Amino acid sequence: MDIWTKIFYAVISVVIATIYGLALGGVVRKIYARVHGRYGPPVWQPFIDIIKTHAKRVAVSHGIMFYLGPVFRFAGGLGTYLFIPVIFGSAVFANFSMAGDLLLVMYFIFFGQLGMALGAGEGGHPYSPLGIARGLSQMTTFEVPFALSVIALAIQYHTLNITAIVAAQQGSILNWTLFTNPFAVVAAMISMLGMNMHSPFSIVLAPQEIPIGPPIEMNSSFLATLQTNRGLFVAAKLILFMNLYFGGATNLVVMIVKTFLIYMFSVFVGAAFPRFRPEQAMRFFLKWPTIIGIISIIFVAYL
Amino acid sequence: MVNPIYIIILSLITGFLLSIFDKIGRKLSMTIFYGVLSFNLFVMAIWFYRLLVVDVTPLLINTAGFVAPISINLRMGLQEAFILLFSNFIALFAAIYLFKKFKKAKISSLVLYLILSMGVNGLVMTRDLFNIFVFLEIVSISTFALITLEKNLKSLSAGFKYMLAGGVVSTFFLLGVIFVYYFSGNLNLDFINTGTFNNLGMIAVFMMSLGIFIELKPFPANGWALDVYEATDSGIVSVIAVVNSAAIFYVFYKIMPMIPNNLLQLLGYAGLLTFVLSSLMGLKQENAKRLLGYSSIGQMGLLISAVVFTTNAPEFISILIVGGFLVNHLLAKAGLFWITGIVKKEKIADWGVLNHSKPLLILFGLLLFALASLPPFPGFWAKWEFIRWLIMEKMTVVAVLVLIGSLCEIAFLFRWFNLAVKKEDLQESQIETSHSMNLPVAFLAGVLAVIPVIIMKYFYQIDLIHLAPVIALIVIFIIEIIPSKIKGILSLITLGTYGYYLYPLLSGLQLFFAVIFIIGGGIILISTFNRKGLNQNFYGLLLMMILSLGNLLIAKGYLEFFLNWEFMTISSYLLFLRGKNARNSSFVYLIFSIAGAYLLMLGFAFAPAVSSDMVLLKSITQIQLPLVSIILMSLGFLIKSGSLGVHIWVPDAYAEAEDDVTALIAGILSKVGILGFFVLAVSAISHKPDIDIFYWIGWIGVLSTIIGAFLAVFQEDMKRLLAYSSMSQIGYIVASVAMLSHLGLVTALYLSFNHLLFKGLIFLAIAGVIYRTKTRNMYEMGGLIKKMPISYISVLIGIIAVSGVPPLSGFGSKWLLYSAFIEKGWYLQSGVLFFASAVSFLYLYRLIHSVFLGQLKYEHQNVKEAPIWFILPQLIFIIALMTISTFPNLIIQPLNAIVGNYIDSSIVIDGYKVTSSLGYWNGNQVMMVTMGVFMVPLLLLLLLIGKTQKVKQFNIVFAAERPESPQTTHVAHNMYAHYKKVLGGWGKPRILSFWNGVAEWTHSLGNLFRQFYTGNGQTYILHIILYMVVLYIILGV
Amino acid sequence: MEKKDINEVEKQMNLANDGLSDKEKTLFSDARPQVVPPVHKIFENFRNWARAQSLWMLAFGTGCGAIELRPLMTSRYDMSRYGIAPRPSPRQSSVFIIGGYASLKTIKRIVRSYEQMQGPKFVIALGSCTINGGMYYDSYYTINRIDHYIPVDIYVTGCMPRPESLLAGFNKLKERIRAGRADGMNKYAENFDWYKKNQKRIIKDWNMPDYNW
Amino acid sequence: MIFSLILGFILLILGISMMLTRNNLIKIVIGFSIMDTGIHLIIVSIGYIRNRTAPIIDAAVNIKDATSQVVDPIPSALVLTAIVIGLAVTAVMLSFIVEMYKKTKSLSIDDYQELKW
Repeated sequence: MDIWTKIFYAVISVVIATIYGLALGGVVRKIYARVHGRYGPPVWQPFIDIIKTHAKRVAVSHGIMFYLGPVFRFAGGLGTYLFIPVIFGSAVFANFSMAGDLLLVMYFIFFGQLGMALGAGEGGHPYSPLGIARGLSQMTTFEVPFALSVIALAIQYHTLNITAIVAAQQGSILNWTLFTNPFAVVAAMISMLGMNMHSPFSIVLAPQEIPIGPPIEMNSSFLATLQTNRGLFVAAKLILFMNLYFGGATNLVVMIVKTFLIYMFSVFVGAAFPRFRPEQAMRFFLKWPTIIGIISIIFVAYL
Repeated sequence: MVNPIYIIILSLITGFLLSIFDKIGRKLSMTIFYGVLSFNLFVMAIWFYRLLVVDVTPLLINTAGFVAPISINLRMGLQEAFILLFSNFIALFAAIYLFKKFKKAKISSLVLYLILSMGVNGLVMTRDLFNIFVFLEIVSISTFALITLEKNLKSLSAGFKYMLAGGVVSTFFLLGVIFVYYFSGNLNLDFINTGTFNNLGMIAVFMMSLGIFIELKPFPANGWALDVYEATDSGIVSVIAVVNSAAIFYVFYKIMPMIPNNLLQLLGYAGLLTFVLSSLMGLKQENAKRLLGYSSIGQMGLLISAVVFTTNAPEFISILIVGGFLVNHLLAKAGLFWITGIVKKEKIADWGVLNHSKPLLILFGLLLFALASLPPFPGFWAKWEFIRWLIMEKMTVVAVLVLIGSLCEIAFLFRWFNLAVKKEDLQESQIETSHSMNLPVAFLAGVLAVIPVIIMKYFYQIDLIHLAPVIALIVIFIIEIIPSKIKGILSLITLGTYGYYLYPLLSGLQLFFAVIFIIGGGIILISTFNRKGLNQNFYGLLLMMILSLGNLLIAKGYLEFFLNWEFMTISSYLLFLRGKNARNSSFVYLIFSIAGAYLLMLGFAFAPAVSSDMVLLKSITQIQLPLVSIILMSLGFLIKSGSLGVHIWVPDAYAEAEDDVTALIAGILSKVGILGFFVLAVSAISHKPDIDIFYWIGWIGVLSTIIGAFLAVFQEDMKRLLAYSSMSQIGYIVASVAMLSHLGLVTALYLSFNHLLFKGLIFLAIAGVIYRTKTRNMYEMGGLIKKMPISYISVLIGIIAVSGVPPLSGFGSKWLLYSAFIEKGWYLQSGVLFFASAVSFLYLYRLIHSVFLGQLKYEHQNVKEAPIWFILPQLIFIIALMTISTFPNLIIQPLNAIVGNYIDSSIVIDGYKVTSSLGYWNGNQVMMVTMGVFMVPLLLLLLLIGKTQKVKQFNIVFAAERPESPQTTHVAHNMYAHYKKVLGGWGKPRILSFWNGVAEWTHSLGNLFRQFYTGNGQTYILHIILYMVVLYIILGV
Repeated sequence: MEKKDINEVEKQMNLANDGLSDKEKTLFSDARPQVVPPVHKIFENFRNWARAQSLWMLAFGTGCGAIELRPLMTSRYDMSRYGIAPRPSPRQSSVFIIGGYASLKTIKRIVRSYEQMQGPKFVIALGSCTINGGMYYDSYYTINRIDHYIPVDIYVTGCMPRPESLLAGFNKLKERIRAGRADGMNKYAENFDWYKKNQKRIIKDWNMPDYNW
Repeated sequence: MIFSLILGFILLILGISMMLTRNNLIKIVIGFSIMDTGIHLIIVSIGYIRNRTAPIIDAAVNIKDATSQVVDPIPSALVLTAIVIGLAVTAVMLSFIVEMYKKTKSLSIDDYQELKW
């Protein structure tokens, strides 16, 4: 396959994922509204928000790193997405997964976070580092159960190749990691709650304490870039979880159904629980999910 | 040929006539006095030369025209000549040292001094027991009298105690001698056969031996000696501690054949005990001369145990051990006592005054290094051989005790040294000295410096390249007056030449580490060009360190390796010591390093011999190392690499060293432990040890990683933060080496190389920042990105590489790491590593944010970019980092080949793609995709963004208010307070508390033991008597 | 001649920032706000539609009227169905609701917050007090006419206006935006000196830059 | 011979115990002297052979029969040296005491223990 076809496919893939991710965001808002007993904004509200934000006439920039921060963030989202094979067996949605395996994806997630943290840092607002400090600290803790769960997968499937992991789960629903190694899935799903930063783990943006934290100085197109990334990044993470734990997808519909359901887990938890204090949230991840993660490793490696 | 009997005759005659000559004039009497002393030395020098080189037979001098045993006879053999050469040498120079005092003193002092010298000569040469007693008393009485050269209360009371003790001891000796005579009918050493003695006779021998032995000041029957050392004039005390001791020691050596073996062994252990305990007690000493006194009695104890335990050793070894210790002790101790006389400060805390006289400080350091048995001084070789011999003889406990004692001794000696170098002299006092006082010290140091060359050339045939570090040090020291930059260029040229010399000798692993040590060192060295002025005592040490690192790679056999290891330790310690507040940190570093070196020495001693025509790095991989050896060496390497448990030297040493030095240490020196581990691991791969020790080392590495990361998070000082970060990173490397798998070893090398690049980069950038802002506290900075953009980019690239975020090479190391760990089956470990790697984001973000982002402070408004000399090496590192990130096979392929020499490859490299059994990674493609995905949003943003208004630092949303000041707006101090709560006890430096406790307890123990020395003369007598009784009881049991 | 012109223009461009000490002047931007003309008509219409459909209001309760904003979020009135959402940072919000009377102390914050919002930005003034001072018309400490200090798009009268009238005001604002008539941002930039003069006349402790970017 | 040997030892022990127990410097030196005397007595006793005379060649002793007439001469020679040495040591000790007394006006050994540890 020549490189231009590849890039063309990648563009299609990215656009679809972004749209899907943003729409998912709209749906979530709708669901939250219904939980509150409200009517809620239209599902396409995220798109309008992005257009509106881009339509600002003036953008305030604090410097080059501030300017590049959202770029890093979006590049991180794009990269993360592009290193994940989205649909099993599809050439269009295979992305650039031949460049690296699961470890690459896990570390590429940090790329955007780091860049954004730096950009927000140059903004000079005290809430930015406060939010980042919370976010990074929380990240260190929810990565632990997730990493343990991934290690369990690597033991189970003898590979870190995502496509191979998906391939190993094909055939029957009982081949899903969900059924072959439920502990790993539980650990990973709990850590996903932290990753998605819904309550009770929404300590980073925390509008009431540190008004939305890191991106407080972000405005105009900077903010719009971040919003776009939010859609794509959510989609990427969900697809990753789907691939690792829920048998992957062989076509778009299955992909959408599965990722939607996965996302609903964290949405429902988020709608039902109030927010933790930072140290409560972090300690939580270092306790039960970590123990479950260790059990999952013991389960596949030694039992 | 001059008969040595003339020494005695001449001294006696001049002694009697001196007061008559003095009537004519002091000049005449002085001339004669020094003439006689020189004559003594001259005679001994000739005898020594003849006996050693011309190889004449030893001379037996019979007196009164009879042959022994009827008459008293004297012997002049090689050993006597050796002892007397040094004794007379010290005696002459001590007299020169005392020149001014002698000029004013009564003539009787000169007479006494001559008699003392005569007594010493006789004591060494005589073969008659009673004659020994007589000479002993001559020496003692003249010493008693000489103590009163300064008539103050302290010296008088000390002298009186000395007399009481000496009187009792010599009484016992006499009692022993007389009964030996009674049982053997003879007084001549050569004709007494104690083997035929009955029990009563044995008591006599016991008493006689103990009489001599207690004169050698064993613990605790030695309080009188300490008081004398403390109170007496420095010149005299040097004679007592050195000349007298040497002679009495030789007497002990002479009567050794008479002493039954069980008693001899007991005395050996008593000597050892003395060494260990006096070193321990020395820790609590604050008085300089008393401290030297403790060191003296310790050294005598060591000497006794050395001579006792090496009786069965081959001559070559026993000469080196006993002779080495003896000469080392004689010369170093005399010199140090003289310096105490010059400095005239009682408390070691006041020795900062020595800073006013650099030459004297250097002499002081030289002698102290010699006393501490550091290379290249004679004590080093003696200790090396002694330990090896002890281990060979299965006397492990003795070896360990010797090393513990040595460590304590080094602790108190170097605390003193650090005080002298670093403690500010508040009183601004001057050192009053004269040439007659300085010259002897300098001459002594010169002799000490020449002896190693002799040892290396004649005893070991060591390649003189291993002297290169020292030579470099000396050469740079000589040209110290030229400007810093020229010295820097010369150093670079030296490094280049050295590399050129080294290159053909190296291959594989050695070459890899040579690149790290020499090229890495050279690049970081560029940053030192920024130093202004003369910049003394720097480049020599720097070169010494890098050259000794390079020499490690070509060292053949254990000794050469260990020699260079010690050179490296010393030079890095002195480099650390240059830091402004580095007094404590460099001390801790030294203690840990020396402890590590001792462990290494023990490890080598336990290891089987290696072929000497191959470099150690290769030959050691071909032998089966015993388990104990592996453990000991590993501990040594763990200390050097700063792993958990023994890491506490790391943060302080890194933080307090000069900034460019820190880069060098972090980039290069930290790899030397890895080198050792790597070789051990390779050896263990082909020769599996009985217990899987590497499994536990792996855990230590893993825990260092996480704990280092935790501790780094809470640092306010950015160099401490990076130091803990280094500990964490080195932990990764240690853990990957410990896996003993192909992928693990590749990972370790890859990480090492990466660590050089990114840590060199960050530390240099930070050095530039500190150079401009004059602070290390991160919360005092902020917003420097606007002022120092290049430094910011360096740090940015550095932290991306450290954290392992793609596309930079750091991710390659992470990928290799996890692949290796999971492949090996170390699952939980890799989970912990993942945690640590996530925690690293916390401290890295803190570093870059607190320094470069956020609010610029008022005082940094006019800060400029770091000087070009800091920037230049950073650029080189950045280019290197980007190159190996984009083309990872440039580094992976050679590493694969290096490790492939030892173990079959487990990865496939196809173009830029690396495939392991678990996954794959194409660094080049990742780089390209990242570039692509970076460009897309950037272009989108440029296209869609409206009019962009650039604003300044205070144009922030601040809850509708304006920020008060940059200080109150910058979030930096205690940034991760919430994380401290999360971690609870894990974020606290508990191990530091543990080691503080160890130090506390050791000192308390030392304090406990020294309570024996109550200061009361009668107690001292009681000690002597009880000592004999206890020893006798032990002997009976 | 040409050079001098440029210098003069630059002088005009840069604000004096007299309220700041010399030390602080370096920390604040001294750029003047500029008029940014709308883009091509069709394109601008689309953008105006989006602006109208996504109104993010600044969560800054400036007066007693702020109490009326809370019910808007609740399920009873549910402003989110109109695309209205609260936003904690002025950088990201487009609607500023002046919640009733503005005291001398508040007006300073109002001005600062308003200037920190990125245009196009809209102001809804709530309650009678913002129009003419209302019951505080003769107070020594209350601002009578808010549009002397910042441009106002919509006034919602009442004391206090109920949430329903507030929603009606929002819808009116939407109409104005869609029609392209809600251009307070450019109005403020055009009459910047006048507004600034008014503001400085009543705010005595002026310790901010002249324009809070 | 045995008697004098035992006496010598008794003196030795007496001297030592005096050195250990007396507080006064002079008395300690006296103790030292007693100890010294004891040891001299021991030396002489060791060389003693019953019914023989002193090892001095004079009218009473025939040179040719000296070996069978006199006691062992070596201990006698030694004891002379030892006495001289003991005397010298005692003299030095006493001179020290004089100097020390000049400084502190005290003869108690307890006053001379500032140097310790």
